[in-house]
Amino acid sequence: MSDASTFEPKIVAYVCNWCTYLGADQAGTNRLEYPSNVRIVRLPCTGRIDFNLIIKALEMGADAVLVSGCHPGDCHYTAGNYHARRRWILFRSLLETMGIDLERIHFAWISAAEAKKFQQTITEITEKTRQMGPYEGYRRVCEAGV
Amino acid sequence: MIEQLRETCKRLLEEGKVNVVIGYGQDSPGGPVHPVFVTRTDQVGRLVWNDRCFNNLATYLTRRDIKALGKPAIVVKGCDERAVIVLEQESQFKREDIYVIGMACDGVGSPRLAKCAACSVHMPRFADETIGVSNTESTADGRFAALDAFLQKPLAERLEYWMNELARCVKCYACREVCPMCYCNLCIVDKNRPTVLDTSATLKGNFAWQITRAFHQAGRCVSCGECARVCPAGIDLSLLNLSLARAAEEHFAYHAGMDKDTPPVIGSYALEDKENFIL
Amino acid sequence: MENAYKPELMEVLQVTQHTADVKSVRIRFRDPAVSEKFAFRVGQFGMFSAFGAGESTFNICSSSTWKDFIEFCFRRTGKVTDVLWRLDEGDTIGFRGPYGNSYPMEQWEGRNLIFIGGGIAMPPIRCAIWYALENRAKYGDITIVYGARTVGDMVFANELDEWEQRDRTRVIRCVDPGGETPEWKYEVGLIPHVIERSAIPAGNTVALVVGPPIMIKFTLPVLDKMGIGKEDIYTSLENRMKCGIGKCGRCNCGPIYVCKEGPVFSLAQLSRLPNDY
Amino acid sequence: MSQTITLDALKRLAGEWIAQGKRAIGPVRVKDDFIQYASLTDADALMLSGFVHPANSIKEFLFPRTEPIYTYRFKGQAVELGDCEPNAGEQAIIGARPCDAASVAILDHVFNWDYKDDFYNTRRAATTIIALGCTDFDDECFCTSVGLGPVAEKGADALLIPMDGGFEVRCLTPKGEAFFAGKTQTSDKSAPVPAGPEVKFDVAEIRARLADNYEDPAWREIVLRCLGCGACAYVCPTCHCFDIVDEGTAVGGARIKNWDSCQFGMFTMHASGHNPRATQGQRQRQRIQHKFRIYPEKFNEVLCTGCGNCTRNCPVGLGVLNTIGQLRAFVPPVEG
Repeated sequence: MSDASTFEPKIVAYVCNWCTYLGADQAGTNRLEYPSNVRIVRLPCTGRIDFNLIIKALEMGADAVLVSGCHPGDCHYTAGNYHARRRWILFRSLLETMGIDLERIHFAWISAAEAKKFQQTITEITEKTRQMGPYEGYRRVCEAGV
Repeated sequence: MIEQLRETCKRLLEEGKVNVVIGYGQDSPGGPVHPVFVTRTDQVGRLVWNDRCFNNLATYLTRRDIKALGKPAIVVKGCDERAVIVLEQESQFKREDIYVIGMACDGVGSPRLAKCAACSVHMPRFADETIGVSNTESTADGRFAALDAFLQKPLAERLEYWMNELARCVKCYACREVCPMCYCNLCIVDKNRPTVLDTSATLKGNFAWQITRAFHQAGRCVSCGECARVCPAGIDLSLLNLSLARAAEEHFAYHAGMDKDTPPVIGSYALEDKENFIL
Repeated sequence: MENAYKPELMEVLQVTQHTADVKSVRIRFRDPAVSEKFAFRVGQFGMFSAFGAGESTFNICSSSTWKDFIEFCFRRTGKVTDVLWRLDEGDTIGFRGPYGNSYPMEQWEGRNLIFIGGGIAMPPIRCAIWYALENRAKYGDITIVYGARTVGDMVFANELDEWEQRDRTRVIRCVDPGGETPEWKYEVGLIPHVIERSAIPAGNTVALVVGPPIMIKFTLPVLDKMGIGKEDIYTSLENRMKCGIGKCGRCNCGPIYVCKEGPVFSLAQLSRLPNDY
Repeated sequence: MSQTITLDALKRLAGEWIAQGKRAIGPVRVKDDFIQYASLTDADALMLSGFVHPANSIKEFLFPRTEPIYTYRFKGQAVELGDCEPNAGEQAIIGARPCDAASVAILDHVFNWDYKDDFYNTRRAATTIIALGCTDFDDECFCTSVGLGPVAEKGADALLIPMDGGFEVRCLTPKGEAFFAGKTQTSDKSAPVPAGPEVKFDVAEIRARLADNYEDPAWREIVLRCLGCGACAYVCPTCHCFDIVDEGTAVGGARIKNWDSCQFGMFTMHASGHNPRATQGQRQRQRIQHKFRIYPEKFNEVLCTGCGNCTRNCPVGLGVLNTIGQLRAFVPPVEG
């Protein structure tokens, strides 16, 4: 077991194109450093971020997943984030019943102007996941033979 | 009640109000009960009603081969009727295109199934015609008992439980085919551009499949329990559906198939939806 | 352990685009030893692998006399053909075969041949046409009837010109009504009608008809009227296949497995099968 | 004179087998009232009485539901293929019902005609099947209708027939003798031959009806309730159809052989969208045709051992037994 300090967690962030992605971009232009552990995947809207993508990220070895988009009311498509919020509320109860670690699935509203919040969120998630170590649970699911 | 059911169906067929009656039949007394399709008046004798009428017949309302038989009358229990309501809400048919025969139901299975012990719809509410009276008083409070017991287990133990249970899943899709809510022409698991879910029945593929199946029923599953009953691997799938049903009730006061007019939970939203986990 | 499902690795030599969604690809065995031993008969098919996407069944549409490559042709319709569509020279794909029976070219010797193909069905008859032309003396008159929806949908159109030059070989091309272009100087009409009005001599003749079920359905009566018997009309079936070696049950049609006892059947054989194909 | 063994001796034998690092498989109580053939970690879990037929079949251990057949890795324009040998460690299936043991003798044909499927053959060679004779049966059993019975020996390496104090042991093949070498006692008592279910239909009559009546109008009517799931095929000891798919990432992956069923609509769907078997009636016809006419014509074996699992697991009460029952009882509706 790699000890917590040298373990580099793999974080997958599904972000909406209009807000959080621009927030991340702004963090870059403002030279705000954030851990490179995060792999950013851009999607049109949180309404398009399918729950299967979260499962696919875990399948491919992610230790934590972030799903982030526009604050309620800011959605470029008016209601994408409202629909997404409902889905996340319901999906978390399913994940909880399945025994999938909710501490590794994060949801956030980060607007295009909140570069600072993006940096903080990624840094916090990376640190927290580093403490928790690799997500052995789902890895065992994926490597179990028949 | 059986005589009354047969009389009703005979009349419906004779008057040409329906072309087929989707009901329950039994090949031999005491034998297993299974769905039957009565299209002629001389066949109504095949219709039965007893506490072994498990199938949720609403699943046939969206089947191409059955729709080809013409306007159906469908025999429903209270839980099946909730499925008819959800299908109507999801505009799978117009209500006047089907004739609903509601059966008063005191619960099926001996001993009674868990879902029946906690049933709140012993008397159908939206049927065109209701047969029989049930005086079993509706107690809906115990329906999440099994789920609460399961959720006592710590996180790692829950994952372990599902790893053992889903290791037996062979991906026969009986859970999908019996479910009235699973009526997609081409299921996501049958699509390959892209292949979202592994088709192999490895543990990884089974986790992805069962999570997808359960979540596609979020706010739609009426807890008829058929998926768990027919699973040849004996997996208690209803736990997954119950956890989503409870979340829909607790967060959005939404009960699938209980009221035609409240908009479906996933299809709608409210500005003031409450949550405590979004950063 | 011998793995009957494992393909040979092939190198892509050349990719030719015929229409907006049809390409043919020439491939060669990466392992020269296998290339040496490899032989097939026209009419046989193979399973072509686009690794990461899957395998698809295509006829080997090159002639069995061409030794240094084999060719297959496909329409872009699904996951595997999407990957095959993006092939370049030098890429690697898999091939296993040859599978299935083949055209009885020996049995057809001394007979007049009529090849009838519709749209994407050109590849399964092209291999037989080239084989017959390369053994020209063994066969009587050759008539090739090839039809497509539009001029742009013609597959191996350049080879039709070549075949036209060959002796005792007649090429009839047609496009569906409305599919012709101003400079189109050949037939316009559906294949069955074109055959009817082309007065093709039918004595001592064998016909190979490959195409969509609708085309075959209307062409057979015409051939019947011309006096060509059911045991002299052949076709190649297009069943869904996965293993290609008679195990996976997919191409089972009545008592036969199309991948083993087919894909080539005479009409007489087909009439004894249920129409489960 | 007959060979016998006590229950404890048999369990000790199973325990030694496991201790030698070999796989032992047998009926196990997986959950409260749910019994399946499963790998045994300790011999006590082995159940040899108190059930009619487990919910699955032993097919799983010779022809797994999913198995990689080779791997591929992308190296620029080149591809590297890797082999996937089945982990064919020696395994013993102890307590297989005769209707499951018979399945191997039936499947040997399709996996070995013309091309050899060595994934199946490798596991088959490494497997010893110890059949367990039936003492009772339920309404779904119909082994006697397909030429088998409660103490059928087909496909088994040895047969245990329950008797008071243990089992009579009949070693049928060298593998059986090797398994029981020196572990049985000779005794003059022999186990009573249990009665099987009465014959419910005649396979010759069914085969004739299927052969000359392909467009039988019955199929449209009797299987209307079939929902097109794969339960009947996947619990069946002899259903062997499979799919081949690729699963992997951009770096590489594996080509995988998975169970498949003729009851799924995609099974025969052509790339053009044409589907020769578009309705469920045609698909159910194919299942019964393949089992009772096509496979017998091709391999002279009925592709069914009468275990009744398809009927027990069918969500709508069909399965071979009920489908054939309705086919025979079907009276075409008189028009008008």
